[in-house]
Amino acid sequence: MEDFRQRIASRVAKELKDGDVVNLGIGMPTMVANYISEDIEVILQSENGFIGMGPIAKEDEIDKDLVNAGGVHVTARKGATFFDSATSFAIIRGGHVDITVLGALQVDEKGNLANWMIPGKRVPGMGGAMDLVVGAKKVIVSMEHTAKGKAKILKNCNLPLTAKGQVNLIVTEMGVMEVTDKGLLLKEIAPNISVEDVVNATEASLIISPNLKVME
Amino acid sequence: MEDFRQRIASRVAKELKDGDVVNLGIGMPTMVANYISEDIEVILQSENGFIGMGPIAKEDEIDKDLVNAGGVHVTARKGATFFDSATSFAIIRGGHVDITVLGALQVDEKGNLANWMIPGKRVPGMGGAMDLVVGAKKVIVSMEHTAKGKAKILKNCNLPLTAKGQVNLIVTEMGVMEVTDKGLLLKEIAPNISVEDVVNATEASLIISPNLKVME
Amino acid sequence: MEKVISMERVYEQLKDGMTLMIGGFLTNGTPEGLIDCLIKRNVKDLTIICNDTGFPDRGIGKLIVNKQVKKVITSHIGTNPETGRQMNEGELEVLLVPQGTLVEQIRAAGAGLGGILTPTGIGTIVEEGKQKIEVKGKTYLLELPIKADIALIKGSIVDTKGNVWYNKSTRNFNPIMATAADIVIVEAEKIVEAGEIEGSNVVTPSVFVNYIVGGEVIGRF
Amino acid sequence: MEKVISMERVYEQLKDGMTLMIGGFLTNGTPEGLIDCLIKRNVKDLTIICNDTGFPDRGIGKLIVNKQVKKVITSHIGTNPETGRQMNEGELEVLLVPQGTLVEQIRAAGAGLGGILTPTGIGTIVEEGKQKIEVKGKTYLLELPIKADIALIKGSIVDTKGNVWYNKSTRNFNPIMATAADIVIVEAEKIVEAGEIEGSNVVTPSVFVNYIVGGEVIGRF
Repeated sequence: MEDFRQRIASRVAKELKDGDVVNLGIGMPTMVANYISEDIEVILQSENGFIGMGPIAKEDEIDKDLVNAGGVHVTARKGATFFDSATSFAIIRGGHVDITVLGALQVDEKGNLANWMIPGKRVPGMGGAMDLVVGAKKVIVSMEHTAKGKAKILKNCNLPLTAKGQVNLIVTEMGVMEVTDKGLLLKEIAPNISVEDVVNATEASLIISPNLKVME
Repeated sequence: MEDFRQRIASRVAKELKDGDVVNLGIGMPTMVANYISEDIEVILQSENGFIGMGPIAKEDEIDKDLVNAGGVHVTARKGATFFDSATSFAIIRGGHVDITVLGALQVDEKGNLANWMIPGKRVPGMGGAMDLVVGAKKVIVSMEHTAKGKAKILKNCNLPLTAKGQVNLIVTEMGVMEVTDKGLLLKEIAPNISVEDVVNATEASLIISPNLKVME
Repeated sequence: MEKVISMERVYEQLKDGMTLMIGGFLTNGTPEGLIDCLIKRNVKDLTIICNDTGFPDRGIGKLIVNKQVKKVITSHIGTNPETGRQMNEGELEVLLVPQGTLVEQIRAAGAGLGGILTPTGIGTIVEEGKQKIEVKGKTYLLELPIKADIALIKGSIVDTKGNVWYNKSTRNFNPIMATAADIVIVEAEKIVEAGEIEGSNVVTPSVFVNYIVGGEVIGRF
Repeated sequence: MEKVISMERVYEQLKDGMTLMIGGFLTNGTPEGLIDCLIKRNVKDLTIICNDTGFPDRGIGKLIVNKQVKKVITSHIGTNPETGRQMNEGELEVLLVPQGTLVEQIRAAGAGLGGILTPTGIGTIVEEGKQKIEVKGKTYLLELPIKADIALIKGSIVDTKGNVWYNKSTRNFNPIMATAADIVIVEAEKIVEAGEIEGSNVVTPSVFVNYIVGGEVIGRF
């Protein structure tokens, strides 16, 4: 399980380029920060109101006035800046965030995303997710391929949507799928599993890339 | 002439209360600042982006980074603050300015104001006037009663409007008129002139207040 | 025009049924002293506008647990299970709003705008009952202003005129809420003389602030 | 990701027919060095978005006098008679916009909004051709976003990452314009190392800024 998460996070990190402004969602997406190449500088945006987020604060680094969007005490890199929530979402919705990485309850082959509520069960709210998904230039869903054996990558999401047609890339422990006009394109596959394994774990139709690579 | 302007400015100043946030337009309205009672604190807002404006800077007080909305070097009072134009107009349009004082080309008995262009002749632009007039809680027009003998207080403005029905009070060298549902109410009259003088210099109908006072 | 007041003076202004905005993000930048005042006063049937409902024992969560809230307009309730429980059992009305939309709605009220058009929420249940407007071939939701009777704000440094400076991530919703309420009360961590905060560094200009509590005053209540 | 560039690099990016936003208010906070670069490059048919057209010999006025401008979107032209003359003689298109509307339109573009509803201009010629929307019994104009190819900004202190601090009234339109263009170039009065401006005092965060000129660089062109 932990190994799955590391594989996903390290693969997502490869999508980031020097100078990118990136928002990492709570949970697994946060782990992506641990795998960013030291050769590039990525600017982490936290939607509660700052850019230039550093690693989680150690006990002696805790600043009571500095938390990330998950309420966790973090550090700030040199040149970090703070702003109000209106500016934070101007950055997000205005297209100034290059990549947002989020988890999902469901994604479908049209790039629809559901990650904010299960009616009658769990309704945490959308927080900043709806704005992030609409506003970021590239939306990456990072999640485990299935939930308790049930497919999460569907023909059509049946949970309430977070946004329609905004997802660009799905990274799971089984592979990397791009949302295209024609459907989901399986571009990379994890080592030691077969295309059939991925297809069986996916409700959506998958187009298998002629250049299918092994996921690193 | 100068005496007219002083009388108008000093009368307008009496409308200001302790704690009021006030925007004074370019020209004669600016003179109002010279007549504010020392017993009260009035906060002057300058729409180019600050509150707490002080008097015009003397030669040795000039700060190249500090001008008012007329581009004139001014001073700042203790506790003055600076902000961008979006915040400045959030303050203005959002109803956070208590009083705005402006000049006019024409005003009419419905409280319509024209002060930003004479088609084919002079088109300076509206600057911040349209927002100020719509947003301020109280709009005071301060101007000479007539222009070269022609009435400026009309039944209906015929120049392009700055705003419709937003003027609350008109102060001229001849008197003080309040815009009411029933029309213009002449509340005060300058010393040594008659009601007839005011009526003759005004195209709009005037309701003469039963409590007509002498303008101080 | 003395703006620095005691908690007793705040206490007197609170009434049942009021609409309050309360700043903070998962309690970071939340005015806990003012929330304690609300709890002590035990005002009921409040409508609260806030980013999130905090935790059961911290921030706005305390008001929920104490059953003082009738309705909450917020973007996230996941950190406070009591909010979800009261919602599911019909004790509390919860209106969930995307965070970026919520802050723009508050800003619109403060800035005298009639609303804003946002692409956020299109194609989701957020669009239900709202006017859609097309601009240059793209569809937007018309979102309306949200204002409050009182905004309760937390400031790191506040001068006696009411100018506010916020440290780091405590800023969040505070400066925007400070523009959109009839009465704005700031809980100051530190109160300084007017002019001690450099004018170009002030975030919330004094014109938005009616009252200041805190500094030495905190704890005297 | 070196953002500090020479004026030569700015020079190369300028093209005829571009839409530019230029900061400043009656030349206070206007990037004069960048305007001189535009004049030296002599790019033509520009559309300029700005608060005002400055003076004939200062600020944006120099571009007008030099006949480089095809259209100007602005709130005030009264301080530059040449703008009025060119407008009256049909040489220059002038779109006059209320100042508060103009800055909100720019902000809307930068913030990804499809537009904003303002009461300003209702009942005047400003409303001509615009959609009116009624909200809670009050009528508003729908004003659409305005964006640019390049924004030219003036900053008092800029760090090497592109964080900007503005001194006093030089701020005006600069921070808003910095959000609403494909390329944002800041003319810095002083360039400092990243981290030298306290993070809570930065007005324009580095993410909005593509290039920085000035500091020592000024005058080397």
